[in-house]
Amino acid sequence: MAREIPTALAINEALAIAMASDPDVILMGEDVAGGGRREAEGTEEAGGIMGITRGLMTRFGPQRVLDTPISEMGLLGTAVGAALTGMRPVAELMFIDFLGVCLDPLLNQAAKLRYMFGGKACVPLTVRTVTGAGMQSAAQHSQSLYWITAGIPGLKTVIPSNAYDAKGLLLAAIRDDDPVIFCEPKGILFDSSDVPEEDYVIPIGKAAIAREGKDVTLVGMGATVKMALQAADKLAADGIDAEVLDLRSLAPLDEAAILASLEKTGRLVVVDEATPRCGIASDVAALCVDRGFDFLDAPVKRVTAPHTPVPFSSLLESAYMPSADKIVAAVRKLG
Amino acid sequence: MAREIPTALAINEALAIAMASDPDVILMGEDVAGGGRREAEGTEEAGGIMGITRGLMTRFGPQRVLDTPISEMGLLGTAVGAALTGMRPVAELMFIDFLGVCLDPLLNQAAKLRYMFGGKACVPLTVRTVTGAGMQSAAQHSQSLYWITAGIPGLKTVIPSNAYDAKGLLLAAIRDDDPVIFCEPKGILFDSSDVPEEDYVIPIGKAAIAREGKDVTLVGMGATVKMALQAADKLAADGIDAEVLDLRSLAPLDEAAILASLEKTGRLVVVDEATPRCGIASDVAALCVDRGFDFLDAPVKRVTAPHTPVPFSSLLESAYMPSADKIVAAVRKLG
Amino acid sequence: MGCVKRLRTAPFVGWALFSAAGSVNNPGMKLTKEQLLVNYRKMRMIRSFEEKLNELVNSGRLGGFLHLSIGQEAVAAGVCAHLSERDYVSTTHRGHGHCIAKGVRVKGMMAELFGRSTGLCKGKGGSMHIADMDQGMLGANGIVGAGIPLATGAALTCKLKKTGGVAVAFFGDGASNQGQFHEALNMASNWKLPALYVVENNGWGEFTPTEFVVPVRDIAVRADSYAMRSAIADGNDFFDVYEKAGEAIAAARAGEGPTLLECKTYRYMGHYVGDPLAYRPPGEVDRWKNEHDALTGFESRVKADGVIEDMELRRIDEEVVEELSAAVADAENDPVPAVEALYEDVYAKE
Amino acid sequence: MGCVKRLRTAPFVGWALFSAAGSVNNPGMKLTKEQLLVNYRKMRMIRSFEEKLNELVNSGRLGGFLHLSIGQEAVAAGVCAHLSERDYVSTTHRGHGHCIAKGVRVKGMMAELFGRSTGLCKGKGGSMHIADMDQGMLGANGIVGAGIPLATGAALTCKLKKTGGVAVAFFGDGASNQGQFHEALNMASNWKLPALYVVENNGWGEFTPTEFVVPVRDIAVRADSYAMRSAIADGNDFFDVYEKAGEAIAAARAGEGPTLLECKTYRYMGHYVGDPLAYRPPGEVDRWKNEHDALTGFESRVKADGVIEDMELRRIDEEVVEELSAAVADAENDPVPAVEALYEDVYAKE
Ligand SMILES: Cc1ncc(C[n+]2csc(CCOP(=O)(O)OP(=O)(O)O)c2C)c(N)n1
Ligand SMILES: Cc1ncc(C[n+]2csc(CCOP(=O)(O)OP(=O)(O)O)c2C)c(N)n1
Ligand SMILES: [Mg+2]
Ligand SMILES: [Mg+2]
Repeated sequence: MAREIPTALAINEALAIAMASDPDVILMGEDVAGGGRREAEGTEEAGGIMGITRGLMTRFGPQRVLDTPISEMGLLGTAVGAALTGMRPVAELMFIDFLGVCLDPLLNQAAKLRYMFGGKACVPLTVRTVTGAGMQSAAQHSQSLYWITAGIPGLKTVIPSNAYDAKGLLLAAIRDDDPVIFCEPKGILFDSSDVPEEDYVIPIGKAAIAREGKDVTLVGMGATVKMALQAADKLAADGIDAEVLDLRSLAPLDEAAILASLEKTGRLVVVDEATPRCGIASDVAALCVDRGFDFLDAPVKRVTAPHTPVPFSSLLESAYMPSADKIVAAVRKLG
Repeated sequence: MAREIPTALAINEALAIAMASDPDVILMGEDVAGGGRREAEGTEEAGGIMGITRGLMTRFGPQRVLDTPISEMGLLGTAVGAALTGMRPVAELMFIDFLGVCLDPLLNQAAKLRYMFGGKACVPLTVRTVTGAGMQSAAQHSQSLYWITAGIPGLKTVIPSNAYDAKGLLLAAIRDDDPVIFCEPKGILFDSSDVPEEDYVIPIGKAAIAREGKDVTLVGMGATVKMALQAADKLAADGIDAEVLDLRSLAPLDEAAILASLEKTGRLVVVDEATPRCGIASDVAALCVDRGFDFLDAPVKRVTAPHTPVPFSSLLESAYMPSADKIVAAVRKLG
Repeated sequence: MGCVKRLRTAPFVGWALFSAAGSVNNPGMKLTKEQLLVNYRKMRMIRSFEEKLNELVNSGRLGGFLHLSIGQEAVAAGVCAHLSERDYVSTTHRGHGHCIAKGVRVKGMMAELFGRSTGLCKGKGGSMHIADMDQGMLGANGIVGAGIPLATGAALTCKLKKTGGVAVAFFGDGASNQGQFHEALNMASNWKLPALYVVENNGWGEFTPTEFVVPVRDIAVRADSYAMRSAIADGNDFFDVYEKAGEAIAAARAGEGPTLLECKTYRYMGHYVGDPLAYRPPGEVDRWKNEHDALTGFESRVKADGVIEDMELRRIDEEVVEELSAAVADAENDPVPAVEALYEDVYAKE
Repeated sequence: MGCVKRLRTAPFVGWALFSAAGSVNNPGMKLTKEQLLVNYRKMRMIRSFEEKLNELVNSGRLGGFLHLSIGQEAVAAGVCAHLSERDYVSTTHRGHGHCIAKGVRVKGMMAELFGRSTGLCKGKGGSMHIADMDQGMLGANGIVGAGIPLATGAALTCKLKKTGGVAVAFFGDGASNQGQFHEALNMASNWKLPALYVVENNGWGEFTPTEFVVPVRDIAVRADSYAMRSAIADGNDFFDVYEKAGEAIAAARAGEGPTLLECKTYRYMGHYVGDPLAYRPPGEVDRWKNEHDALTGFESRVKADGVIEDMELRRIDEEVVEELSAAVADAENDPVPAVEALYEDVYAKE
């Protein structure tokens, strides 16, 4: 049975289902249990900075919901070691910006152990992490650094655009035998959509058509899918029928879906919250001009953040982020 | 007066010139002085794992050539703090693979301080780091992770393709008021070319035409420029006149030079030692299909490493790396 | 095999360690009346500044994530009382107090928090990145632990340039679990840098009690790993902090290397403004407020010593409130940044 | 303010700390003759294996970067003597010895070093990534310090799954300056994980003497930062390592949490094969070789005790040489990987 719940709750539900169905699934992270003097009366577990893991420690116990010190490198490295030896840890990296202090366990350990060991290692690790701007959290708490993890061979990276996908993608990530980075975009965390109560997975590596159209393809991911859909509505008013493709998975990238849509529309705009250099948007554009060359009727435009840090001022932050209007303007430029 | 010297020596020379001409320039890193029991007779400073900094401690003293513990995060963070307060540190990150343990001082500090402080901070830091495969050093010592630093707004990233450029780019990097990552590709470290003894700089942000041609543009960087030149020779035998563009600077990217060459040739292949996702090669291709769309006569091909870690076996490692033959094959595919 | 006993923080009683007050010397001996008033003013300013912020956010007039240091004022004031413009300070997400104590003007801070182009960072930094290079304030920092190597680098500059300056890193108990803490302290001790590492042990890291994640009672013991001097101060007692920081800073200036100074204190407010605080046992904060408040303690000490009269303090209180009201009014009327500012200040030359 | 004295390593004499030998108990009491022979064999195998590698690289028959642990054999053997298959080990760039001591077969190791498809990692890992999950060997590691949290995670698995197993991280003095060391040890102690952290203090990190970059004499003191047990062993004395590691591992299995065990030892060879070694004072290595060699010491002890005769040891030496020759011959004849192998093993399902 489906109810409308926010993405944050859908994530909580996915975690609960995964833990209930597999005793090897454990949660680790800063404040995931949420501290609190558990013995003391009248206190509640906080369940992480976004409250997403609230209730899980109470339900599954402190052995399976581990509050760690503020030690991201140690926490992720420990999670990799646990994954390598038979656990299925779900580690929380509070904000993806903190990759700066803990890239090695992902870059040089989780991503490479299977390969370096000739296929004889398995690292079923999931890393949940909040991404994106929009809350006036400034330059060190607002980045969309998933391009770093997507670029690393051996890792997978997924990003839901709504509550339904969040639940299914997270369950798929936890049950995947490879290390998966699960992004939780700020822009959709508190949006609601219909989510079944049951256990279901959304396959990693497959994009979804969020809106069918024939004139132009808008490729989005995470919070930009919503913007692309809004843009499509605006364009429809002008008689332009836009298809919206939701990548869902940044690595592996569903190249076939991108090319199929491009073949249909001949025009493509890719919309990404991240900065422009070395990102998913460039990869999509590069794919188009390589294997999609014959389908192209117009330049491929990228609507991304500018090549700057994220500013604090809400006015500047709005100017920084992609938007439906910017997408519409980009489509108009295609001529 | 120019002599033929290897890249490693050209780098040493640039460091010596920078230190002699500016007392604020200091070197920091693991083994940069090279340990050695300096008092004891009969011992010599090692000058880093590649011997590149040999002699500098003896000449400039241990106050300016600082051996650090194996603490990359502490070392780079300290270098950022020193740069912020008036020094001009040149820090050595032994291999770029170690970014995993020290990304934060670059990602969230060096890159962002000027911006976050409203323009009132200056971080004239240079980070020298060895990149690339080809020495059977396997998955954790052979990566070309410059796409990570190139993707971060606020950082600059340069990569020389020969000894002459290495000296001029490093002097420019050290004197630049922004943080610059200076890559030292294994593939060219011990190649020699003509290098003047004098002090000279090569401007950051400008590409160079390494070979003029009119039929196809081969874009290379670092060690792949050599491969592109070899490929151009092979193609010339078939009557294909290839232009080779040496990016020199990965961030800022010389978009004008890429577009100008594409306009001339109508065809472009970009060659990068790095893995394919979210890299410089995608950025170049994306630029072509955006602002260069009208110039394009063929798909843009990317010759990169595969989406895998670097294997140990020399046979597999050769298959992993780009080569002149792979470039030739890619050009042939353009039709 | 030497089995070290695992000591855990006794809840709520960090400061009780100092209740004998034996470590507090007569303030009159060291500080002039003027200095006492300056420091009272700083502490009052920190508290009032942050109370104002709390009010502004809760009434929807101010956005962003704000972390208040109310309750911890004595640490900022006691340490910074020994610093001048040639000295450097780096701080954390909870850095307003350190800025104010280091001499940063509240007008520029307030404008920054309001995201105005007149802000210290032109509205681009906000609370977690307030900085003032002119005052040697190397910035708040949103990355826990990241300020520690920054101050270490500043100390290296002081040493190499022989400026006589010192660099102070303020950070929390939680930050002492970061690799950056370990790496930087080792280097600083090894190079005998003129640095001071001030760990404010306020009993919590976000929503997690320190004792849940740190198996030692005193963070100060970690100095031994680097053969570094250490000391523990009652972080809610200005005089104790003042004295111990003074010794450490004097040693640093004398070339004797860095010190790790642990200040036991307590965070009155939530982790951030808006924190529902459901994880905190009721009553915990009241004991600190009622029994060991930094401002109340200071006031009764100086009054008891007969140095200062109540009226003098109340006058300061009023001045502070006025200054803050003016700062808020100015900030609200100041211009917002032009959109082009978004693209500026990324690189030195654009 | 407690000023900690800065102790520095007295050069060359790490082991002299133990010269009284008071800490070494009678091996006969604890180890059977068979066990003694097994451990002698391991140490001899480590040394001969690496001497063979040295020869192979120097004669151009073998490529890659190799880091030899010759001189440090007693640490690997003394610790691993307490481990079985349910236990885990992580190691470093200098990991051949730990692999051999943990029970990894040299045939598969040699094939790996030759980059053959029959190698333990199908030729894709090489010396810096040799692993054998079947033996609980979680891999050599090219990132200094990275094996420490991996072992910590393995210890967490042992604890949560109640396997009775322990996890051991071997690493160098240099690695103890990495943030990963600090973060992982804090977590392990806090959670009382069944782990053992073995720091092999061999006096050097690459070309830099440990005392240039570490301001404390004993790395073991760093355990106090985490309220962790610690011990110091003479790393060139198998029996001392055996005893202290045994105590620590027993404590770990009993749920008493982890230990930091520092083994004072020395690296005979260069940092890597090919290292010109110009930075090392002549004579330093000879003192260790002549006065405190792990194998010589073991041999004289067991002979003096009358447990084992010379002939028995020499027979082992010969068997080891033969096994190694066969391993090299096999490896040289084994097939190289197919080019397609390049693309395999990146993800679970391809
Ligand atoms: C590297 C990093 N990890 C996590 C966070 C999220 N975070 C912000 S403040 C905080 C708690 C810090 O605790 P402590 O150091 O004790 O300082 P306090 O907040 O108590 O002043 C955390 C976990 C962060 N900003 N940076
Ligand atoms: C993170 C990281 N930094 C630097 C290096 C380069 N490196 C390899 S071994 C080594 C020295 C390690 O010293 P130690 O930990 O004492 O081990 P030892 O070599 O003495 O066995 C260094 C600096 C590395 N591999 N990884
Ligand atoms: Mg705290
Ligand atoms: Mg060592």
